Amino acid sequence: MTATIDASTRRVTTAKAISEAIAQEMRTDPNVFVMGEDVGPYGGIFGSTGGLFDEFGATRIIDTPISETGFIGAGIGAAVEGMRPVVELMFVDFFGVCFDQIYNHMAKIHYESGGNVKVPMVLMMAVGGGYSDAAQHSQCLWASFAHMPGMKVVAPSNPYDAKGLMISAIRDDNPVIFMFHKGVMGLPWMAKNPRSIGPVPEEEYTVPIGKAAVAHEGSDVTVVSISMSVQHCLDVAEELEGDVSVEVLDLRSLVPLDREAILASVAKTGRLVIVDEDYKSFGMSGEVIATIADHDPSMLKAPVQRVCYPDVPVPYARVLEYEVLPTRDKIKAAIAKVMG
Amino acid sequence: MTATIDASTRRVTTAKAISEAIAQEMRTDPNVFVMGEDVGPYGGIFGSTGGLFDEFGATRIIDTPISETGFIGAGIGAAVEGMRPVVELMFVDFFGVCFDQIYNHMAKIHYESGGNVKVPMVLMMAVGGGYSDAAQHSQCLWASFAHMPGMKVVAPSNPYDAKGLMISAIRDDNPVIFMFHKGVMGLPWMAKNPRSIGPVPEEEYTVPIGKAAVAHEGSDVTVVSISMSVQHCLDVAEELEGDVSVEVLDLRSLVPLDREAILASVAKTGRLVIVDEDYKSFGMSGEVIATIADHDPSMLKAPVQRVCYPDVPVPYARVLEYEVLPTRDKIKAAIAKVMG
Amino acid sequence: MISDDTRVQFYKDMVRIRTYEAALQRDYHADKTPQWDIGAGLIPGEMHLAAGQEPVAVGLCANLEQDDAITGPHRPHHLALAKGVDMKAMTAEIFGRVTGLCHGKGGHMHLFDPANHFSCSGIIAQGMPVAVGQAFAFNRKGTDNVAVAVAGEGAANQGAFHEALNLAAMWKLPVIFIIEDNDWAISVARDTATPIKDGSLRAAAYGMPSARIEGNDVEAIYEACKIAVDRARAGGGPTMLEIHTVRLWGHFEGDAQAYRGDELQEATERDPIPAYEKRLRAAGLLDDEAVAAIQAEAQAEVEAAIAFAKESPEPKPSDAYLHVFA
Amino acid sequence: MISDDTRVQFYKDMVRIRTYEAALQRDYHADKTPQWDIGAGLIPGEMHLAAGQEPVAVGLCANLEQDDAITGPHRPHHLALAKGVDMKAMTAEIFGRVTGLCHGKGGHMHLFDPANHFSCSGIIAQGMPVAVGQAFAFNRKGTDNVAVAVAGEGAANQGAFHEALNLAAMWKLPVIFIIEDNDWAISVARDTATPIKDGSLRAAAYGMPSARIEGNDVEAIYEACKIAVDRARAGGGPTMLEIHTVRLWGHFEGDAQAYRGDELQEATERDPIPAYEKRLRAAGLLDDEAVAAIQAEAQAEVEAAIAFAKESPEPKPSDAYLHVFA
Ligand SMILES: Cc1ncc(C[n+]2csc(CCOP(=O)(O)OP(=O)(O)O)c2C)c(N)n1
Ligand SMILES: Cc1ncc(C[n+]2csc(CCOP(=O)(O)OP(=O)(O)O)c2C)c(N)n1
Ligand SMILES: [Mg+2]
Ligand SMILES: [Mg+2]
Repeated sequence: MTATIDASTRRVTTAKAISEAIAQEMRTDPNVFVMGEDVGPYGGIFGSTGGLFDEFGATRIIDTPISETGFIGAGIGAAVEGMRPVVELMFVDFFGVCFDQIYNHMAKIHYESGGNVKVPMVLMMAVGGGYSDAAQHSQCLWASFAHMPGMKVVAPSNPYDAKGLMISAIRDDNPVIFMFHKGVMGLPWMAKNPRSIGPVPEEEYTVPIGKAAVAHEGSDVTVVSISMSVQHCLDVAEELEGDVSVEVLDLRSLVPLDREAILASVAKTGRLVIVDEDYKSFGMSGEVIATIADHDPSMLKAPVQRVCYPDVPVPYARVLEYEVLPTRDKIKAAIAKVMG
Repeated sequence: MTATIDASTRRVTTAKAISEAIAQEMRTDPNVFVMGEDVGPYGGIFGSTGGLFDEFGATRIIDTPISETGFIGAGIGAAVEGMRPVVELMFVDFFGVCFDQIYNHMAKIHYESGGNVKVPMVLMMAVGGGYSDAAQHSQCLWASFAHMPGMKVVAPSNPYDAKGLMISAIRDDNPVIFMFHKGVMGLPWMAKNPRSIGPVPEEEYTVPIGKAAVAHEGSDVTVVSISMSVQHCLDVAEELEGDVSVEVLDLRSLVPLDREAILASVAKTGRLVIVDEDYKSFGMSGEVIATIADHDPSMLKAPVQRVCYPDVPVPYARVLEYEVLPTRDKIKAAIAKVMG
Repeated sequence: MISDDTRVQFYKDMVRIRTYEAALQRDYHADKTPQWDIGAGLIPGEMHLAAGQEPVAVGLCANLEQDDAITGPHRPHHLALAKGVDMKAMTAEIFGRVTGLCHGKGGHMHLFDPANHFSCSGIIAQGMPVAVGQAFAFNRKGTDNVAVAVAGEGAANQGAFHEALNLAAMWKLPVIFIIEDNDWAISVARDTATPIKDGSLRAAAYGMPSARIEGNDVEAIYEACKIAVDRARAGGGPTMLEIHTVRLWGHFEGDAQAYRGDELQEATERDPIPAYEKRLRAAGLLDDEAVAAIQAEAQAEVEAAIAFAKESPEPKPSDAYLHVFA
Repeated sequence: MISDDTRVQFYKDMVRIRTYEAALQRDYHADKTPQWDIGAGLIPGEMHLAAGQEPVAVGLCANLEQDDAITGPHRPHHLALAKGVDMKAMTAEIFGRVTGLCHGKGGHMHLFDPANHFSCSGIIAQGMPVAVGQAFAFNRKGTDNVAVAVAGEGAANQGAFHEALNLAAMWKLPVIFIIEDNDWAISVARDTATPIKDGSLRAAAYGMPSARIEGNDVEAIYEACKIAVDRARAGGGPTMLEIHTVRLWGHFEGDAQAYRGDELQEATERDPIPAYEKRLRAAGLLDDEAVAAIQAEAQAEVEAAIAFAKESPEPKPSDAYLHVFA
């Protein structure tokens, strides 16, 4: 169930790709419904549910009170009884008010029940910064979810993947955390990389959860990234073409983590840069590095470069925020460094 | 303000060491108080506040309703106004009901305020498994805290460190997460390693937060660990003496992480085993490995061995739980493997 | 009017539960010697028994059908048994056996029985939103099933309580919220945790009908639950009931309960089973012989379940890696 | 009886806030052209303005002293200004300048002014427990200061609300909980988020005195707050006030508010400032000249603050690494 893209494929935003995926699944499966804050007439603060209310109405597109523990828990209860909820947590940054439902219930019930209970649920949420939304509205935090067993953790970097991964997520019998970076949504009111609008087939198709994509082939250095930062990595890879041959690996999901793809690429290049908008320490970059070190540290010809969010809260002023965000310049510098 | 230990030093449990540290600070600083569930007459479910209620009474040793967001938030408010709360979250596993207060408030206020507001607060909590308390009461989760900037994360492995680190934590002007493994507390009603009872000077002394301890010197392999698992590592190191020379590095805190100590030990041994009762992926082990890879991957003569909690929720049955816990046998096997 | 048969059945059901809890208590402590060790023995880990709270489970569940749901708290056995969870499978779970409800993975705080729509959780109050979601599913599927969330009076001070009640009321879902007020949350007395004496007042915050039921009387509980369940089934929305009951034993096994003082003696006198037995004897529904037969039957069933558990194999160690994902 | 001077002062304070919000609105949008971009311009990021809610801030803060505390929500400017936070430092913060309250690190949702015990947070309802802790500290230190938690009616459906109110009531702390009911939580109408019409009923769940104040009238709000603050200062414990106010503008700047329909027009008619002005004119306390002078004074102060902000230097990039730890 893959789809082909050609010159005639229409180009849409990631937001549209996501809402279309949900709509298509809702048409075929009456058990799918959407719940969250401002997902109804507003269409989701970041557009993830645009148009759904008009088509499906208030019984299936449900605006909730500001009660994340309440409605995420309700999503779990509905899933346990056979429905397939798509629940939105408005910003990942709010997970602290409801994380118990997420990791102690949503993610563990299947295991605790010895496999007897399934929780087929998608929990989607906006992540990321870069527009001065400061310390409580700009984080990525995917490692905080990926560290806890029992949930898949997906974060697309482009519209095509977003649609295919969302369809896979809804059809998955497991809980799936679906993180969309605000910067990849293609919102009309936010600066964006042109890559946030791209070709998306109209038909339903899936992108498998757990398979990384070689987003740009190369042989000198492997740049591993996910979500929005992949777009920066691709810009850099294209810019450096002919100079340094950069392989960009878009992980697409942290759980499952495609360790084979990481090993295969680093086996080829021997050099590793990791670009991660989540906090640096105890996160994605360490796990990617450990994947190599567990296997064979001598694969690495040079020290690894980590272009990650340093271990500081997100500052407000633009000049401060861009000092700590992973940017193209920093990626370029890291590649230069790892190339020696 | 260190203390010396000699043959005459009395031996106490870690629980006693912690409650003594709190009592001594409370005697000298009227701003210190304790708040949490069952910290009063009960003395803390794991004994961390034993005897305090009798000495300080209900105005300073405060039993709370089961409202973790409420009372941790209250701790923050009191800290902001100049008090020095010691707040107990009964089990780390419950952090999902109150994590927002912890990482979005306690840990960030100092930064968000541009350094103008301090939150001198200790948040202590029990961690760890091994006694069939199953998926929601047995986790360590230190990496979940260490991944978020703005709080120190401490986890002692023995009574001496526990007292000195608790005194440091209370005097620290930053929020400190103080994690005591149930297994190190020396509780009369739980199986324990004899290392959970040890010499503790009666006077006040500090152990600096952020300095790892070489708990056992060696030259063949570095075993990095923290908390309860350090006790297992020491048992193994002693058992292997004369055979393999094992250096056991007790990190004592994940934030700050003593990267120099890790590098120094691996520089010496060239071989690394990490023992971690927290979940393996996106956690402590990856960060320790990354510390090497950032610096010089060629320091490692062999693939790293990670003896971590695999990415599965904690199962109940003893035979299942011990299959996944880091045990002495697994540590020995990992050392054997890394020795080649 | 509750029929005589039903009354006797209530008694039987309560005796069955008590017999179960007593047997678990016995076996829990049996092999933790010489030094009492929480992790040792055939039943390791924490153990929260519900002796004294049988009237809640029995009075409630007499109104429920198999496809109605319950989310229970950390103290779940009375509810599980009354809801129809198979005693053998449940006991095997508590003994950590592969024949257990969850093949030994869940343990006593995590009993999942999808056939009976029963589940429980060790995190305070967090089952309450889940029940709201089950009711939501029943509503959307057009069944007349109801979902019941059971939590302690301590749990009612947790944020999840507030969110769950508000959602259920806003969406008029078929949920019944049962608060078991046993006066204690571990060592914290009810009245030191909230200033209100009648927790059912909280339902007014959501425009929800409610009542506080005093007396720990299975019949009164049954009647109150009947009103609530009927209302929910008829589409009338949620109800909250705070039921004053009693915790006869420690919070968990091993709890010395020094904090209880005289109240412990007073609590013992509020044991609901002898009281109900007395009433039924007075009504001519029970006599020595009947009581002995009921107790014997309960004991036999319980011992058979325990025997089943003990004879069942342990899981294979490698099973630990299964079921992380479906 | 509120003195004439005080009434005029209320008017001045409200005009000052409105002038501030209007100027921020103007400057926020000024340089987001040609394509409107939330992250662009001199004031980037989300911007939640409080036009319409001035009576709450002014009526409340007229009862507070410098050492009383407020924890505010994501929509904080009216409260900050009324509490005495320096307008220049606050504006510089919103413009991300090093002279800002937080040296550019906090931004408009994270204004920290320890001298005035003012703070706010972008996470719904999470400031409420913090205020309880501030009140706890005041109580333990033996001062008669009070702490005020301000949150929206949407926030009152969050678990933290429940926990904070219960704690404050149980411990009889000097806290005032102010719920600003502006009928909306972004696009979610109040009455679709909770079934109760009068949110002050929720205080009964904690045995706490409460009231709902209709009319968005600064004097009524002042009087109600006075009772609450006096009670708290005198050791009488917490109070909860739900104040019906109005959100004149979008939830945040850029919000097209399509979801509001006719209600938006109706809301505009409930603007409290013209209404109060009319009353003071009728009472002979204001005339055209006085109004003009008040507006001019406010405008001058606001423009001076904005000028200060614009002239202030940006932080050094490397400042981003400071202040993670004390
Ligand atoms: C969120 C959370 N906080 C604390 C605990 C620890 N804990 C387990 S049971 C309990 C007391 C519960 O009291 P109550 O709700 O009255 O139920 P009871 O034990 O009396 O049946 C506590 C505090 C927990 N499991 N979850
Ligand atoms: C825990 C949490 N959930 C959701 C949000 C997103 N959010 C920000 S403001 C808002 C609406 C708040 O409504 P209300 O409390 O009524 O305040 P108002 O905006 O009307 O002043 C929401 C949902 C948040 N900041 N925090
Ligand atoms: Mg109780
Ligand atoms: Mg509002």
